[in-house]
Amino acid sequence: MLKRTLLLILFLILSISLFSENDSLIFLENQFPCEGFYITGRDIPNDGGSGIEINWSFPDSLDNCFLTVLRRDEFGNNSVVATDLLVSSKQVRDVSSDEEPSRVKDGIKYYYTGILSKKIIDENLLNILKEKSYLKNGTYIFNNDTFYVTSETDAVISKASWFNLSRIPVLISLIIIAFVFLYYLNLAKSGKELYIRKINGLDAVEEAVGRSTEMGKPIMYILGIGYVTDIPTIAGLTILSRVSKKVAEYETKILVPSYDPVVMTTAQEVVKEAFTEAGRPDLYNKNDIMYITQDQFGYAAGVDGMMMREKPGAVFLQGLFFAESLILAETGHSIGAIQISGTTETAQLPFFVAACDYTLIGEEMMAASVYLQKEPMMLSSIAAEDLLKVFIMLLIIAGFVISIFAFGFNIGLFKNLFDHLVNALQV
Amino acid sequence: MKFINFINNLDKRWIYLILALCIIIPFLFPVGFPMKTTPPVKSIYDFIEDSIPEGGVVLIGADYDPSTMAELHPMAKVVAAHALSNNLRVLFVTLYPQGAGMAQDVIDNVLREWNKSNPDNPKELGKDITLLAYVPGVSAVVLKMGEDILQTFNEDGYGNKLSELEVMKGIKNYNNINLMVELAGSSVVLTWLIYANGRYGLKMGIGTTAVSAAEYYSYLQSKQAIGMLGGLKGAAEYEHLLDEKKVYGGRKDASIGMDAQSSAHIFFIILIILGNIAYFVKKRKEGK
Amino acid sequence: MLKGKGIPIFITFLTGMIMIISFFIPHKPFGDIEKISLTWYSIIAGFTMLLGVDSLIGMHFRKLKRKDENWFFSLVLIIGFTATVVVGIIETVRFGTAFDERSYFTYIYNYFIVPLQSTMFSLLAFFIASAAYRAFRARNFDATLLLITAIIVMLGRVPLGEQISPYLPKFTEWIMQVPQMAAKRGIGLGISLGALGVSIRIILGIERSYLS
Amino acid sequence: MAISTNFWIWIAALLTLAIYSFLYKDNPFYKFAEYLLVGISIGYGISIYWHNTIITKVYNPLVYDKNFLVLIPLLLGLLMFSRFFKNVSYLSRIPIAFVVGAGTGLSVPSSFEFLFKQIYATMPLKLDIGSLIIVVGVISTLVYFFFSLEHKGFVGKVSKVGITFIMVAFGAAFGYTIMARVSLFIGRIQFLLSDWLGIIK
Repeated sequence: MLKRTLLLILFLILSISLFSENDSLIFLENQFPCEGFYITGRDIPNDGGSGIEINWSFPDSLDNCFLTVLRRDEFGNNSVVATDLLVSSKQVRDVSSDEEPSRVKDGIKYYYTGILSKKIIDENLLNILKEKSYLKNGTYIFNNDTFYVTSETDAVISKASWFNLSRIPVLISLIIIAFVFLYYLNLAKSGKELYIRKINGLDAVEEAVGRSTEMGKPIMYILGIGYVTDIPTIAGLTILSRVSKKVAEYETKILVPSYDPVVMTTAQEVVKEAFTEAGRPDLYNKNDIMYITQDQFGYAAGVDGMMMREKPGAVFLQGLFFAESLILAETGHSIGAIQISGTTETAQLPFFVAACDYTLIGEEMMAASVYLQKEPMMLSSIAAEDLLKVFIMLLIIAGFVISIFAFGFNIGLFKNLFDHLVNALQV
Repeated sequence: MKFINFINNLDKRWIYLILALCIIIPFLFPVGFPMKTTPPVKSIYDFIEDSIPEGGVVLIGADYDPSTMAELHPMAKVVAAHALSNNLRVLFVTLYPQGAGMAQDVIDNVLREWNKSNPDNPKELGKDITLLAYVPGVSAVVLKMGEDILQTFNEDGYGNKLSELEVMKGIKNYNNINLMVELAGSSVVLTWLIYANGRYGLKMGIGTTAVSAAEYYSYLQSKQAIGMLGGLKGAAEYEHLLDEKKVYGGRKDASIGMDAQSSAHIFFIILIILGNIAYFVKKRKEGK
Repeated sequence: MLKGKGIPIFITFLTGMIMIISFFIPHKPFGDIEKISLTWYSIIAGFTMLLGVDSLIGMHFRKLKRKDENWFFSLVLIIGFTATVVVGIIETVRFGTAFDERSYFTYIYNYFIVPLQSTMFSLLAFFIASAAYRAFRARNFDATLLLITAIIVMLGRVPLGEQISPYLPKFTEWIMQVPQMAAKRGIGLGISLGALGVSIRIILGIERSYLS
Repeated sequence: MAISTNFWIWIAALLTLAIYSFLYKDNPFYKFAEYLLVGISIGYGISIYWHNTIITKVYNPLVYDKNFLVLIPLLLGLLMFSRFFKNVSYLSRIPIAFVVGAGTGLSVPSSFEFLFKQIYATMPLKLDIGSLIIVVGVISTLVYFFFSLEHKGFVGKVSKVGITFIMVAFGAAFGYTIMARVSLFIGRIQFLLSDWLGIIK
């Protein structure tokens, strides 16, 4: 009896205290049954810190409710993490976004509270709740709407990890691949002869430069619209080095219209060095490697115009190309130039194949500088790539065989095996 | 033989000229290639045609911008016109600021064309059709509308109080809306599906670009959406269906675009066939 | 020593290795390195852009001075460039940013750049026709296959295809999802291996042509 | 509707026609449009660069956040100018070395991610004829990219199959793109006929 009375008094005091703060916020108990709903917080694993993830478990009956998550730090500052989440979404992350810089700081204790409601939460209510230093869990009424406050989570501290465990498969394969490369490098150093197959377009480089020289026309080398940080552009620059060496040997002229200024300066260095190596530094003219504009179609217009006026005898399109690929290649064709193209953009390859005399497809282009130089050290990396291809093929075949046993014959062991394999591949 | 030689040495400029004509002519003289309507398009059409009583409400979501306008604009026009023809009320809503301009353009166009071809049954802005004012918040807006549409927007896109508009009579929330057709090329479609359909049971149709269409097929299978218009083709099919009713005289943008597409494709194929014939004749002659 | 290739090659090696290591370490400062390096690239590129402008505008100034054949157009280019920059500066002063809706800078974008760009882009409709005309010849087995798939897919995308056979659009979808996808993946795998090869050759200093 | 009276629409329309005149042949109108586009876009690029880089990435961090780390790329950027002076021009290799190093370094893990994703996607999640074709296609295409083996005998045959797959893929991609490219021209025609000439409503 005494206990009940005390509880009643406590309840009254509490509701009065709530009441006195705000007319419409009323505390009720057990009007909105939410058994089985609780929220937990934990540091997000494998991240650089400043991130906490909040999970909740819930009975199906709450599927369609909304959840608002509030955060309190150890100094008593409250803030709203997220409002009106669908309960069925199970998780929210308290992390910094592009619009809002990091709000969670590493090493500070945070406590999270969830607010369950059947309707979306009222802005005014949110402001009232934010002001409170502590919310008792239970059911409340505000403007005739009931909502339920969960009990606070334990303290959560965010921390940065020193190693991303989910990337272990990548690390392992990186180590394997490093060994494969080093093995072949050693092989090359010890003097073993390494073979490289014929790559069609590349044998034509000499012919293209030669014919162009005979006709007294310049060569045009287009590096596409990539940056120096893009591998295809770098590959294009390495091919440029070999091509300009030929150009210097034939004593003709090479034009390199560029899209990115850093690519332009790098191309200038490359051509200058190639001319020097060929013993003709006097032929190098900085102004032949010029900047056009960093605008995709402005660049296409400029290069098209230049092609029409300079009438190059050979056009190289090597690098990163997007929609402008065919604009350039068709114009090149219409002036009757020999065209050797190459890119890694699979969407553009069909157009190059249709409009150019020779096309280096994807990896062929990456291997081109090796092919043109044929140094043992360079060749070794190609051999290593091939060995990795064998690995990949075996992996794919293994996956297929396992799936036959797993799905075709319905064998549980293989199903597990297949799941493991697939999981390992998900980075 | 002369012809074969001509084809073999064909100047590209002939190709350019004919292609340009193939595309321009359908604009000046619409051809109207025959077209089969597909079930996802037909089911939206049938729903508006048969399942909504007179005075019912169709909500159209205009969540696109000029970049996908070519495909989605014709959809907005034709669905709005269809709804008006059945004496339904049409509300446009947009979750993005650029969408407002798109929706206003559609409303202007549809009203003008409707009143031109149906002077005896004129439609009015504010009485039969309007645009709800843009309010920031995306998913919050979708959710609030489920509670109270008037409170969510207050005004229409032209600055009028919604509570004073005849078109809003009796509309409180999604319960009073018979069908929503969401037009977007982005994932905002999912926001509507999850919140408006998932939580409030709003009946929905989707209109999206040809590229995104594949992505949303699963929502048709799961019956979350009653139908879908995919790309220019979907819009053209709908125009075709509405055209059979002969009540609306507006320009059929999608059908014209589709005509231009079809004639261009046919031209491509003829070109390739001609090229091959010429190639083989020449090869045989040289072989002799 | 600075004049040799040693220092630059070491710098390449070092930055390359740091980038690789940071992939596995989310902790500061490694976790943010990718973002930081991209910012740095844009700053460096920004400075280099002045070299680019110097190259382009310089070339056209020379043409103008020499009264080259196309000097008038060089003048157009220089005026276009100067006017855009000047309008940009004036409107920045006027509105705080040149990208304000009322600014003439926006007009330049909407009525010069947009139509010019989109028209350049639309030239592709014509070029794709002439390329198809030329390339799609049944010269041999593979070329014939290329031609046939192209025609099937082309038809499957328009209503006409459905008129011919209702299976055509479905078959088109299948081609895109199965054989097309298979080859694309194969090429993609080759590309990522090739990129690894290029990267390793450069980081280890085997390929140094870019450094001259 | 009638022909547009809007000055700006006229400019856009005339420039559009000037570009199309290139399809006939190179001519002064195209040249005008071309040089203008290059000039304006580079001016526009500089303004964007000023706005996005100098202000937001250099000035603001330096002045407001006291982030002195941006001094490093600033210095690297300035080193690029060393090429104006013959005796120190070799210094410009340092920023280039940095940029290339960063690019290649970043590409190693991302190539891996791509590699894993491609292999993952090839794993047959269900057993049907399509999965088998995909496996055959992927493997034979990869064989085509073998460089250290001569393509004859068995390898040669498989790589032939690979080429066949590649050709089918190219044909399909080509055919698939035509529609999108034609749409671009339709868009311009709509602009010319409707916004400018007002021939169609």
